[in-house]
Amino acid sequence: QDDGRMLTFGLSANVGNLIYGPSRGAAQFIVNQQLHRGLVKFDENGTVVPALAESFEAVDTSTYRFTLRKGLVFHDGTPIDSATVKASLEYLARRETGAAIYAALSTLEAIETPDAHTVLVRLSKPNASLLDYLADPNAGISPPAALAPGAVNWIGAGPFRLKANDSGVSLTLVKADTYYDKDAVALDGVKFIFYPDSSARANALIAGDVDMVDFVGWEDFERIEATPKLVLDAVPGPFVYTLFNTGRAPFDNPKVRQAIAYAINRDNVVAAAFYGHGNPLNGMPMSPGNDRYDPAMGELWSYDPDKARALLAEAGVAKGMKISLLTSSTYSFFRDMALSMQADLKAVGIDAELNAPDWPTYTSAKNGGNYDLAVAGGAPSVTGPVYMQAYAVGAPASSFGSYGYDASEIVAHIQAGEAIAGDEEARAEYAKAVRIIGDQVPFLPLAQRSQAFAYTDRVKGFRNIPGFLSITGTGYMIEKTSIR
Amino acid sequence: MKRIILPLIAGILVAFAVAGPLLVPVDPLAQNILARFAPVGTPGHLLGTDNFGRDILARIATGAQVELLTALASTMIALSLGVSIGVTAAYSRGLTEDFLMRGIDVMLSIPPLILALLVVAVLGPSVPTLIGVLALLFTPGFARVAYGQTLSVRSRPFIQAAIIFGAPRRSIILGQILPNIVAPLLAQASLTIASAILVGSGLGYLGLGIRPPMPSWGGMVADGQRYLATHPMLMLIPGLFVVSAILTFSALGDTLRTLWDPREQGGR
Amino acid sequence: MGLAAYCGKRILIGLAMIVCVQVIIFLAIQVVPGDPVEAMLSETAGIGPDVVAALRQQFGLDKPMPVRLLNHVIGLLRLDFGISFQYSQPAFDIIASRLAVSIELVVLAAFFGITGGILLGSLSVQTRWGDRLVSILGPVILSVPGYVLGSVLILGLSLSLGWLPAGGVAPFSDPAEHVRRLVLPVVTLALPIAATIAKVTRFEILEVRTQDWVRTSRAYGFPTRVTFRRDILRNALTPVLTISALELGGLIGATVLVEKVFNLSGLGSLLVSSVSVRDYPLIQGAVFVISAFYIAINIISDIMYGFLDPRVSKR
Amino acid sequence: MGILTPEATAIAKPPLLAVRGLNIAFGDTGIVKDLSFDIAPGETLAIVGESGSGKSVTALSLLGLLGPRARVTGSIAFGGEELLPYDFGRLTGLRGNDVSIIFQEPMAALNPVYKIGRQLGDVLRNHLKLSPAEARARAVELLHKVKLPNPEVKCDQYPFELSGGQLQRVMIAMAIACRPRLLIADEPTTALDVTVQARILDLLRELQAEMGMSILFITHDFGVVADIADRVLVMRHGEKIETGPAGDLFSAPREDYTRMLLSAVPSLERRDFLEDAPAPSDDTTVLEFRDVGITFYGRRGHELKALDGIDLTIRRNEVVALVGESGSGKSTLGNVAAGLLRVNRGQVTIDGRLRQGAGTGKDLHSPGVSMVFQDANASLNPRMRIGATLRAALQWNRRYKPGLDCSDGHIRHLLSEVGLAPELFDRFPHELSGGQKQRVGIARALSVKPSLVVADEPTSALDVSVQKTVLELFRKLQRQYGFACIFITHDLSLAASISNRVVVMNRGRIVEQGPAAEVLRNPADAYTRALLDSIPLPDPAAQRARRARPAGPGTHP
Ligand SMILES: Nc1ncnc2c1ncn2[C@@H]1O[C@H](COP(=O)(O)OP(=O)(O)OP(=O)(O)O)[C@@H](O)[C@H]1O
Ligand SMILES: Nc1ncnc2c1ncn2[C@@H]1O[C@H](COP(=O)(O)OP(=O)(O)OP(=O)(O)O)[C@@H](O)[C@H]1O
Ligand SMILES: [Mg+2]
Ligand SMILES: [Mg+2]
Repeated sequence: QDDGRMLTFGLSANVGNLIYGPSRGAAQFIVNQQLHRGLVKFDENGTVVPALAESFEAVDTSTYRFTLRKGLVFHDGTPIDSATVKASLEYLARRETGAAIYAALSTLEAIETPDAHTVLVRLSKPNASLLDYLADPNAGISPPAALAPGAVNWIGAGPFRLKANDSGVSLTLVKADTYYDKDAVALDGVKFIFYPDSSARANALIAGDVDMVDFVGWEDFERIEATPKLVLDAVPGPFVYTLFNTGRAPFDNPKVRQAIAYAINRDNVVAAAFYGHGNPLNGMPMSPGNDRYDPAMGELWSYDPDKARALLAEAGVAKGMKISLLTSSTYSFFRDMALSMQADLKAVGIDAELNAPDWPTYTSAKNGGNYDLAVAGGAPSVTGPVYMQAYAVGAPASSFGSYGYDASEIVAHIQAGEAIAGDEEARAEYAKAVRIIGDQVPFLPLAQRSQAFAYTDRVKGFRNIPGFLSITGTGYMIEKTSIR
Repeated sequence: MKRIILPLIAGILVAFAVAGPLLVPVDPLAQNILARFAPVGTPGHLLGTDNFGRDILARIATGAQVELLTALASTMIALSLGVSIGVTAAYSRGLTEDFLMRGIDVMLSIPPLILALLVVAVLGPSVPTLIGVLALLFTPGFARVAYGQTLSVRSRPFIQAAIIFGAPRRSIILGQILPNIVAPLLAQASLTIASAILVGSGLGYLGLGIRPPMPSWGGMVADGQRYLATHPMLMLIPGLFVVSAILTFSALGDTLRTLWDPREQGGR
Repeated sequence: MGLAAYCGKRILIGLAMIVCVQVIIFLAIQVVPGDPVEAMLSETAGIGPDVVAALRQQFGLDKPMPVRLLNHVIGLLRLDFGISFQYSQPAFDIIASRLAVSIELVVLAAFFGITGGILLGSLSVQTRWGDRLVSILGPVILSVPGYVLGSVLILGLSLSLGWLPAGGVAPFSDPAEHVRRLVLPVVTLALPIAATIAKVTRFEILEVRTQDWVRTSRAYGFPTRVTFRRDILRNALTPVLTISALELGGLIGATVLVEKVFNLSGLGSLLVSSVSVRDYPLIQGAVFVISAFYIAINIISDIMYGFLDPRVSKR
Repeated sequence: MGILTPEATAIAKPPLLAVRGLNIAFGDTGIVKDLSFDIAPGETLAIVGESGSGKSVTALSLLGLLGPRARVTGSIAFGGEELLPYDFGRLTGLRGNDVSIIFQEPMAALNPVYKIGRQLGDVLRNHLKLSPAEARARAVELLHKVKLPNPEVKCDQYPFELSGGQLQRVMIAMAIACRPRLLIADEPTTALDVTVQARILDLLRELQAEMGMSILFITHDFGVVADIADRVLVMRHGEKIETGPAGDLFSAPREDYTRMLLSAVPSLERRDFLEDAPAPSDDTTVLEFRDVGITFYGRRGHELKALDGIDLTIRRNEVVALVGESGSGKSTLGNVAAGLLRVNRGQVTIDGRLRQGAGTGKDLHSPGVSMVFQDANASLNPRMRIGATLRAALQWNRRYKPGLDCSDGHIRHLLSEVGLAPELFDRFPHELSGGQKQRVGIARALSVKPSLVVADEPTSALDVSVQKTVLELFRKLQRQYGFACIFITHDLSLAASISNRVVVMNRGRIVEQGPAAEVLRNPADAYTRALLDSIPLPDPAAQRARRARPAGPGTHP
């Protein structure tokens, strides 16, 4: 009721201390995006646009040049120059930081600062997606004080600054006068109230306690749509997929993995896990906004139980084979997805027993190869095809991949694609990688879930960015948002 | 009224528990996503279907066995463990008493969540584990009741008489003390069975309840709660069964208690 | 003096029990599968064993178990549970910030639950409808899980009728709103307590009612009302209060589901969320508070029992 | 006794209380049938009768205290005013004000959580307009009046901190607080021991003389009747047997039932000693106590020497009566012999084996000892049938005595030995009367062929007529089996009627012992004499004569 220009936001998780670098989930991304700003950011179409950097340029796929804006300062008035940026990025490149974008910066060779406004980033290997990584919510440039493990990171260069932190309850942010684009910011501030329970969050919106919520639970979609003056802003978001333990029979056999790819009814997965709010996937998901988007990647397999049975018979798998299906009870959609798969597997003669421990136990089991088949969820932070690498490479090298899978061939093609500057030629390389994936099935995407924000119709100028960026990019929209 | 309704409910529950799958010959696991959320009274699905299109009546019937088995078994185990601890503590006094009863206090002061997690970690999730966890959670309650009751019984003259007439310790505890502390233990047990059903469903969140897709009433209530706003029947139907089971058990406890009292038994 | 020595002994044993709980939990956590670092990095791409090892070292998890246990016990003396992995903040501070909500909730729920239960229990022996209420509604309330009760209340009273807010907390600076927001969660927590206490109260009153001093009181011409209050209720309350204390002691860690439904960030949900990412320092700290609360309430109830029943304290 | 002679009062004034055709029923069972009696102002009427004859029910009906299940019909006129049917508003004004009542168990009759002063004050303030301070002052005054030592201090104590006799004084203070016209005393002294009982009766008599109130006195002790009553009403099964002035009733009872009751009363005066008891024929020592001592430690290091330097030897065939007032250590001694308590000092030898003392083991229990308990009901497991209880005792003892016969037939035989129908074999304890239960207790004690039986007040919970038959049975069996016996009692006349030897205890010590006749006729110790003097004689004339003499040592005839 202040002057009506304060946005009250029901956030889907508790945000504790902000720490520079590591990823702590979607809710923390949104807060980071208000307080911090990196060299670049995403716009409403999912394109990388300049932020602290006034302009940027890819010298080649392993060398990038950034030119900083003039007169940049943090909320506390500390100036930002090329040295600040260098220190920040070097900190993120350290292994001990555990940074969300460590994968991209691990190949950092050198950062040069020819002058106070120019930053030159050199990589030892080509990486066409570096800009995507630098637009990640965890890559905001931070002051020197934040560059230590465990150091708090509330002061940044973002459009809002922290006013009050009611630990565990809410965060109050007000517009920062130090922001380089402050005139474009319509809100006077944002108050984030934490609502970890999704139906409590929906209730708060319906009851008018908050103006906006993130991560609407799928079972609440209809309820919110049916409520007058509420807007449900849903887009296809992250995806869910299946992992195979390729270290042991029967999933060491690509034929069996293929059989699974044909055995699962994706429509049922969407219906059961997401209450019908999602898209079935027959291949690799991808954000259409990316320059290297290729619709052919999405057509690799389809639901065909007869073919699955044939493949299984070909692989010599006996009917009634028992396997264990790892999922987690922490997220109901994980469990529902597994239940739906279980029925499909049974239909092709595979008897899957569910193992549904809590999240950390699930993670350890997954990383340790303690499963036959596992349910997993993916929210890539880059939109380019390079994202597939992290999912193709097997655990333990990459925690997103199938246990024991050797993806060197796939990686080689993806890296080759990353090294090519031209989109068209690069696409050909990625297509090769995708063909191997279609054949080998190192991981099996099943559905893209609907990711929704919801808000009152007083909220204007906000837009949920479709695709993976719904999680990593949409938070940038708040500075463009206004409220009547 | 109570005289007709309670046995009726009890009869239905027991019938389901003994012969549920035979009475409702529909596969409780058969999914039909297209037919999900069918309302009560849909032909072929008397009580409707759930979010996977599974028949709710069949799930209730199949769940009865597991539900009643876990509740009863865990209560029985907790009862025997708790009574052994409580009676031993009260009967031996001294160091043993302090050790046992403070141990019980320590158990009670550990949040149940953590206790449950630990047991599952050691045993792995399964129905026997669930029974074990519940038994562990309820043991202290029984121990406390048994302890207090034994203390008051052991000073009564008939115990002294038993000592004087040379009763060995074993038969004092089993033959003299135990029969005289049964009534309050029965009361506690009927309460515990109710909690077992409730807590059992709560533990489902930790992934250590009854392993899906096996149905259990508590689990169905917990799942149904998600659809409370849109499809309340998903929670209300199993909820009704939980409530009636609990009411039946507490009535049963009362009846047993009366029967146990020699004043209520005929002379000969 | 007797009382002081008794209290002293109880407190010492209580402290020993707290340490005991801490050691048990510490050892238990080691056995429980799941790793805090892996859980924390589960959503970060391209993480290999090297990063995991680096973070383990940063959290001090690379030290051998006995050393960590020793450090923990030493830290306990200063109420220092370590830095939360998840929040990078001393676990103590986080717990302290959550404690107020929990305590307010628990104390209010216990207060209304206990007084309501005593009232209902008293009514149940005096009136027929009170008897019906307690003997039929009581078990029904006790068989409805808290989260269901809470959800139903929200759907009915908040969303449909709009009488009360759906959840959350309001600061003390806005007392009216603060109270409004507490109503539903307190009711949800207090109802089962009231049902239990009513049952116990009823039982105790029936027990006391047959005692000789009640007959004496009537024989000396005290009005029924006075006899009930002075000679029945007062004596029945002693055991009721002990049981109430037990209920209260267990309550602080058991409000998780209600906190969840009403979006209150209390100790219970903190414990659950720290378990779900294996945030060891927070788990230890939360368990410390919960067990200390339980043990303290028990000690207080034992001592209080002595005051309520002079036969206990003076002997 | 009143100032006026009973006959005079009865004629001179209209009765204070007139009960006509009183019928009381609970449900369908009639408890009191067609009862009529009067109480004149200043008169004391005693109602006597065996347990369950309806004495208490009658008393409670006068004040409408029987509860909603009772149906009371007939006429109760108090001071000319008809109380039936009850008007509870009116009764509330009457209760504690015009009519007061004292109950048997003073400890149970007072609320344990309030201080004495508060409870007295509440009664005063309930009927009189007093400030709390005034009420307290009056309470202290009343406590003075009932001769409670240290009233100021006692006011601030809780009931459990006072002894039984002191509590009964508090109850009396409460009863006379509002100067009632009628005082109902329902067995006010039954729970107290003789010395205390004597003082309470004296006090009641004094108060009555001072305040001129009437007393309805309920008891089953004819000694007490003789001491206090002007007139007596004998009841049985809820009906009046006879009524008349106390003197006439004792000297010339009209009804057989009354005669039977009177003859059941053991009496020192009637020289009811075991003169014919054979001296122990056998010199085998069964039990030997040497310098035995037990000290209990209360809270705050308070020490209590419950037994102090006890030397005692009991031989086969010998019955030793242990007497002494409450708290003198009688039960403690019995429990030591039975192996229930460990001594701090001295030696206990049973059947020639050292049981307690230096070098003895953990097991105190001796297979040669069995016990009969005071509370027969509590000593039987309520959930075991009689047969099972007896069989268990036999089976346990078979470990020591392989010859014991555990067959049902033998157990039925044991039951018939103590005069019980063999059908009782399958009954639960609650299905037996008090006398029957005590017989079971005796059967159990004897079943294991003990060499020593400890009987701790085995008959004090029974009423006189039952008490007599149980005692006779006990005496018969003792002669038959020849076991040694410690018979604990605080009833000296009873001790005299059953024992070869009397041991008098006081404060944990043995103050005097010797053959029963000798100790009781010529007590050497002052304490024994005081004990003897406290026993009311079951003869109004003799009792009146004794009371007339100045109290002092050596006043026993
Ligand atoms: N409230 C009651 N309901 C039913 N029966 C009762 C009740 N009170 C007493 N009685 C019965 O009435 C009869 C007379 O009881 P009462 O207490 O008057 O005996 P009493 O003569 O006082 O005996 P005692 O000497 O043992 O005190 C007994 O058989 C008893 O069981
Ligand atoms: N276990 C005990 N702990 C402390 N004091 C005790 C204990 N048992 C008995 N006493 C005390 O020892 C004293 C003797 O008790 P005991 O029971 O032997 O008396 P008694 O002569 O049998 O009395 P009564 O005639 O009342 O039965 C009493 O003052 C009693 O309070
Ligand atoms: Mg009586
Ligand atoms: Mg005694």
